[in-house]
Amino acid sequence: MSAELAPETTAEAVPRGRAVRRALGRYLRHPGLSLGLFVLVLLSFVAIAAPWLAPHGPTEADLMNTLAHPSGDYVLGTDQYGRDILSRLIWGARISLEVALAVVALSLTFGSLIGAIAGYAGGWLERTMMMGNDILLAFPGFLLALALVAARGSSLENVILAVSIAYTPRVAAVMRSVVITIRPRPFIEASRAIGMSSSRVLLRHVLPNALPPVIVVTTVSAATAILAEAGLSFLGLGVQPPTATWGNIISDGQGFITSNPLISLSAGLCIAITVIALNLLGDGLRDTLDPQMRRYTGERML
Amino acid sequence: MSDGAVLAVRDLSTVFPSEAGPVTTVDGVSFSLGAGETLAVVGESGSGKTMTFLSVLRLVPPPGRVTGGEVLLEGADIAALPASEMRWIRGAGIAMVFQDPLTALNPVFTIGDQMLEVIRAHTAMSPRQARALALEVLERVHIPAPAKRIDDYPHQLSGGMRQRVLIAMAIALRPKVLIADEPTTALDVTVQAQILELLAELRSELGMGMVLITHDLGLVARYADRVAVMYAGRVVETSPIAQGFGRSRHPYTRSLFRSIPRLDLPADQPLTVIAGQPPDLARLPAGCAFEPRCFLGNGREDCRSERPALLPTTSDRHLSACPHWRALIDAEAGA
Amino acid sequence: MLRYTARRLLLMSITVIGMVTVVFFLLRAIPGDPASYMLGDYATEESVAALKAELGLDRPVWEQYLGFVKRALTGDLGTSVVTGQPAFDEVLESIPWSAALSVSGIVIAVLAGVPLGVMSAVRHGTFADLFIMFGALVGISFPVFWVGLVCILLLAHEVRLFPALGASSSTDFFTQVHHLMLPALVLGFSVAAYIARLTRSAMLEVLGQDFVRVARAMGVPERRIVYRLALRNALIPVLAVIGVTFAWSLGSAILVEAVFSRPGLGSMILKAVFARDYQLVQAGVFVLASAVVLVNTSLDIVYGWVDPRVSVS
Amino acid sequence: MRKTFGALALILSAALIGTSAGAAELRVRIGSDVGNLDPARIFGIENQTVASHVYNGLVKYDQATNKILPDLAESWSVSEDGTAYTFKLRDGVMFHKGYGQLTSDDVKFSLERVLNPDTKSRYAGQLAGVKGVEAPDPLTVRVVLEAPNAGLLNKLTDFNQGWIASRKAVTEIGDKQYAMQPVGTGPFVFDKWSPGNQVRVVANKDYFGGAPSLDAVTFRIIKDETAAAIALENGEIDVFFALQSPPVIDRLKKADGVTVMNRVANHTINLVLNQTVKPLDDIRVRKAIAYGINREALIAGYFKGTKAPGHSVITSSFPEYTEEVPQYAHDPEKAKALLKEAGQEGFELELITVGLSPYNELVIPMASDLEKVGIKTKITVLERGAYLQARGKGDIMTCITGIVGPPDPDSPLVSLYATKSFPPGMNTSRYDKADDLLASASAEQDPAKRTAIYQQVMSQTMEDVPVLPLYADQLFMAHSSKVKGLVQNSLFTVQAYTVSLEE
Repeated sequence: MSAELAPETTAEAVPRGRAVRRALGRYLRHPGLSLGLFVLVLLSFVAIAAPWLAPHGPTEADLMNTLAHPSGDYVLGTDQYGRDILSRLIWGARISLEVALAVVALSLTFGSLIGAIAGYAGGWLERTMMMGNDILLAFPGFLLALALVAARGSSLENVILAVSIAYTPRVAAVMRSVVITIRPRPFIEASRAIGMSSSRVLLRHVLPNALPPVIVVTTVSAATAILAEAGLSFLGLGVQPPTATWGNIISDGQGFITSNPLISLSAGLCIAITVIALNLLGDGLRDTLDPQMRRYTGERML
Repeated sequence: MSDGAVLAVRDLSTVFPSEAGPVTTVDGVSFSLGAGETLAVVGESGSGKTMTFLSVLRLVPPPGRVTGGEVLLEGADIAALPASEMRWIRGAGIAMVFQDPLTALNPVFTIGDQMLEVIRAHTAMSPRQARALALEVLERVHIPAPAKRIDDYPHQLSGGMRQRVLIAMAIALRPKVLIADEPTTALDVTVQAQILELLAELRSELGMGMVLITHDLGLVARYADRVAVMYAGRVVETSPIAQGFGRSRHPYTRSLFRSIPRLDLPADQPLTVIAGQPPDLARLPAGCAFEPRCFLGNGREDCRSERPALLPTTSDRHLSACPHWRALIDAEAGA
Repeated sequence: MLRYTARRLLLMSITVIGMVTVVFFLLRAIPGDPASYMLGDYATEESVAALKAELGLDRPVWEQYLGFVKRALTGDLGTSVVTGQPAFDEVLESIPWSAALSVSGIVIAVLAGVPLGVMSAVRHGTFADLFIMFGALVGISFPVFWVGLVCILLLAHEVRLFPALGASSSTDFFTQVHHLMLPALVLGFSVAAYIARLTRSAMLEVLGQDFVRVARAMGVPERRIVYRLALRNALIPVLAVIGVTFAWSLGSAILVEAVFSRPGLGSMILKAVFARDYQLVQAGVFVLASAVVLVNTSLDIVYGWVDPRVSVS
Repeated sequence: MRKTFGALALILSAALIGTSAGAAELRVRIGSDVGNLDPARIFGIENQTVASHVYNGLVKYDQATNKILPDLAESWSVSEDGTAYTFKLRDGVMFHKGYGQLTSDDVKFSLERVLNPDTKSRYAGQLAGVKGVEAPDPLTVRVVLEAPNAGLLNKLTDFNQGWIASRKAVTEIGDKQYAMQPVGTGPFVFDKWSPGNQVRVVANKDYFGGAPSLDAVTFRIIKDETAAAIALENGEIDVFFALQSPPVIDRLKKADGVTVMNRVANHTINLVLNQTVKPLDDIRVRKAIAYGINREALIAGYFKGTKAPGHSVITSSFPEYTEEVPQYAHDPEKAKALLKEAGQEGFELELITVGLSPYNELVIPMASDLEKVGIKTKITVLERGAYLQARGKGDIMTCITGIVGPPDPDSPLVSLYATKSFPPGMNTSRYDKADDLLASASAEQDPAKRTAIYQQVMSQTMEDVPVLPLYADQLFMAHSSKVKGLVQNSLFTVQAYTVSLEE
């Protein structure tokens, strides 16, 4: 007999269906958001269908055709082992999206939990947790990931873990700041007053309310994760060769940047397009999900 | 509409495009204001009170747009002025005091700095002269020890003090018209009275026309000479306070009155809440906007089909947009 | 203000200690044994054990930690296990390179990012806004090392405008600056993009606030409103993140240094990571962490000066 | 803001202090930073290159012919039983930086320092048979051996353990600190190391062989080869050392004013097959692997012809070189047949390599080839430390290695095939059938007979294939046209003593 008491956060009495339709419409009408979403869906398709889409195997070496320029057989040419660049890019999408997804899942779970607990608990617990969080936040994230990969060895799992650890504090900080703004709201007080347990209040009210801004932050984390993975691979600390990742492809191509620039250029573009799509999605979600950002923006000036 | 009006507005309209089509937030509003007169503008939130005066100042936030009407300041139409000249009217011709003194001052500048910014935007005064003027007006709004206060940051002042600073800023250039947009809603009750007294005092000292936008009907009777009631972007009734504010000639005004607690009535008399929702401006009915909630006209065919005009009732100075206003008087007489 | 500054400084030392602690324990978690790495293929188990004892690697981790903190407080960051030189000396050699790159990168970023962000906010919704924001999106989305590679390809290889190397053996100031320019621009570009986005949204938020409406209603010219009244408010969040971008730029600097073969703390740490030179990694991270905290603390103090609300509350 | 710029200027100027522009300064690209220039502990071609300018050995290799020539020793004699070598030192050789004249005591000190277990020198094994070093008078050194070792002079050449340091310098500077403050007798004096950036040595005007024509040599640390190539073309560096990337080699060959040099190195890069791990104990499986890997395509396709075929682990730069050994030309059918015969179709081969280029890259086409003959492959790339530990344990299936060193046949043969090279050490294949031959080669004083024994080792090991040479490394270097007199050696170092600069 508890949850039903909590009123809606907004007093709007618009019928639910209509509100959902309107919101959906708003998302889809947002050009950046829909473009970002479209690109990401496309990329996910490419990643999933890599075995069928890629004309060659990602590590299939053809020593008779090394550093080939684009041709019918090798659309984007080959690298120094005669591996098809296009196929490697297609397979690389898998790793990049895998890293992004896994990092998002991990940092979202742990970051939200840490932030929510800290924000909800308050007092010395919050202060201690947030001091630790701030320390990690102030630390250059990429350097932290680098140190962690160095500590745990270079593998896909470790890259994901390192990047997640490095970027969890960001989610935690956002989550906490959201929670402390919700904390004093009447429906929380009310739920407490009627004896709901803390964890229940947290789960039932705080999390759903905090989610929109946290989702926005996680799209940014996903973008950062892809960039971090590429950076680590570039330095030789990421996912180990011969696995096809976009970072590895850039790194492979670095030595051939003047003779076969297409290797590095195409992989860099793939990263950029994915990251742009994620950022567009993040910006779009921020515009549509977070009403705080949809403010009166002032007369056009000058 | 009298020729002696310091500010006269005719048929002012402002439209906002929206997903559901254009929304007319200010819909053919007309009123006039004499020098030294206080006009109270009342209505529920969203009724277009503030938007009307932002339209007068041409500060409607985009994508909103003033679509028509005249704004005569001392007889000159400022609605037609180019944007570059409009700036000179703001602050010097018509000044505005906003609702929340807590957010109306820039937190990272001293109040003196902000006042000087306004003064020097309109005059060629040296910083020293401008500062002297700022001190003078601060004195005028009864800020104690203004020489000390002028270098304070807003957060060092109380809410009431901040509102005085904003008023000082507004009157510094001796505007012809002062628009006070709910100047006391954000303040303590005790401070409210002081601020309103100050405004009244300044109005008579400086001979300004004053607009008091409020939803506090109690204030209207005490401080205003005339009242204009707005509903759904339209003025539905204007009347002199002397004509008896209680004797409203519009059902909406009546309902508004009954919905506020009053100390002069027995405590056990029930308060009436106005039935229904405030109107959706994007989907206004063809007829009277208040019809769906009206105790008088709900369901009446003429109310539904015809949009009523603002017309004189018992006197030339008391206008109502309800064709059935007589029914209200009958009911009174009957009671 | 004095109390505020003192509190900031106290917090700063706590943060430095915290960072160093985290990094110290992370590094101890590295599998693989530095002693046998150093001794190479012919080492015997005894000699490995002896070296471990010498390096203190045989003692419990917490004891190693206490020893490290104690020495660090006296300015001794240990001895590089590879070169036998004090780690601090090598760090000291790297600091000027890193500082020059990061500072010039941030300066470029602020000088480009803030005006572009303001322009974008002021022209909100126009083509100029769209153009700047697209540029900024590109800036934050392209991997910094890739941008560096492309710049080398285009500006050092195709058009020989800049040297391909981020450092020169020349002692000539202008030659060094010439070598610094491309890395600094590459580093600055990504940070500038971030700052421009932030400035824009901060500016848009400020321009939507009541006091801007008040200033408009009082007839203050738009130019004054934007560039004096609103800009200072908008710069507060920007200032707050410059500290973050500084930390961030130190991370990116590792990549930029790698692309441009430029010395610096980043490449030193990277080298030490590969060589498992614990002492050197520790020293480098200690100095980087201190730099981040120092910059953040100074910014906090400046913050207190720009935003009068902060130092009081 | 002004403060910021002030600080920036300060920082920039601080970065510039340290070097002064010399008149004739050679700028040499090296691929990574130096870290230890102590002869007893030195490792890596960058360190060795820098150190070779600072130090001398008792004897030296001729840069071009690899013949052993006098260096610090004017002459030497061998006792009849071959167990004592007596060296007569050159008189009046001065150590750098005022550390006095070179005496036999410095030689004794340097060699004993390598032998002393406390030094933990990785080269102690190189001097393994040395019983003692005697200094009967300041200019005479006697090296006494436990047993005759015809290869001793190779161990005392100007490389690694052969470099002579000053007792006074090492003692005064400190055993550990000496690593980056080397004091030798060579043609150049160590000047300054700017970590991550460059190392500078300046001319030793009093060099016993005559002052070098250069005033200074600056070794610039430039990791990326493309960037280094552009720098060479732009005149930012004069010598491009350790050139490896085929496209960069190709590009520099076409560039104006750039000369590309190449020479076969003293080492091959090898796939080591551990005979103690099943099914590699079966010679047919090892042979199948040898036939299965397309080494010709590796050289032609991946290396674009920049490497030479590896017939055995002894390359053509050795006097002992021969091609009269069992050969394994690419033959996938034969490989399949051998596997079938051994009943090992479809077993999984783990290819283990250190995470360094080109080792971690080579495995990729190799794996691809082996898959084609029906061997499943798994590539494991290990960090250096972990890799060495794994090799030290001795139970890893394979590894990829090259024995970089002087043109001393013992260097690759003993390291790769002698049982005493494990544990710890390089004999990861755990081969145990070459010990007797290697011992008799050591004892043999007649060079021709020795060569014959070594060639017998080569034939036998190529028949047993515990180690499959993938290719003979070839060293490339490029320099601008103003560099004159540069001679390329086969040691994988570069020596600037003979170089002069012409505008």
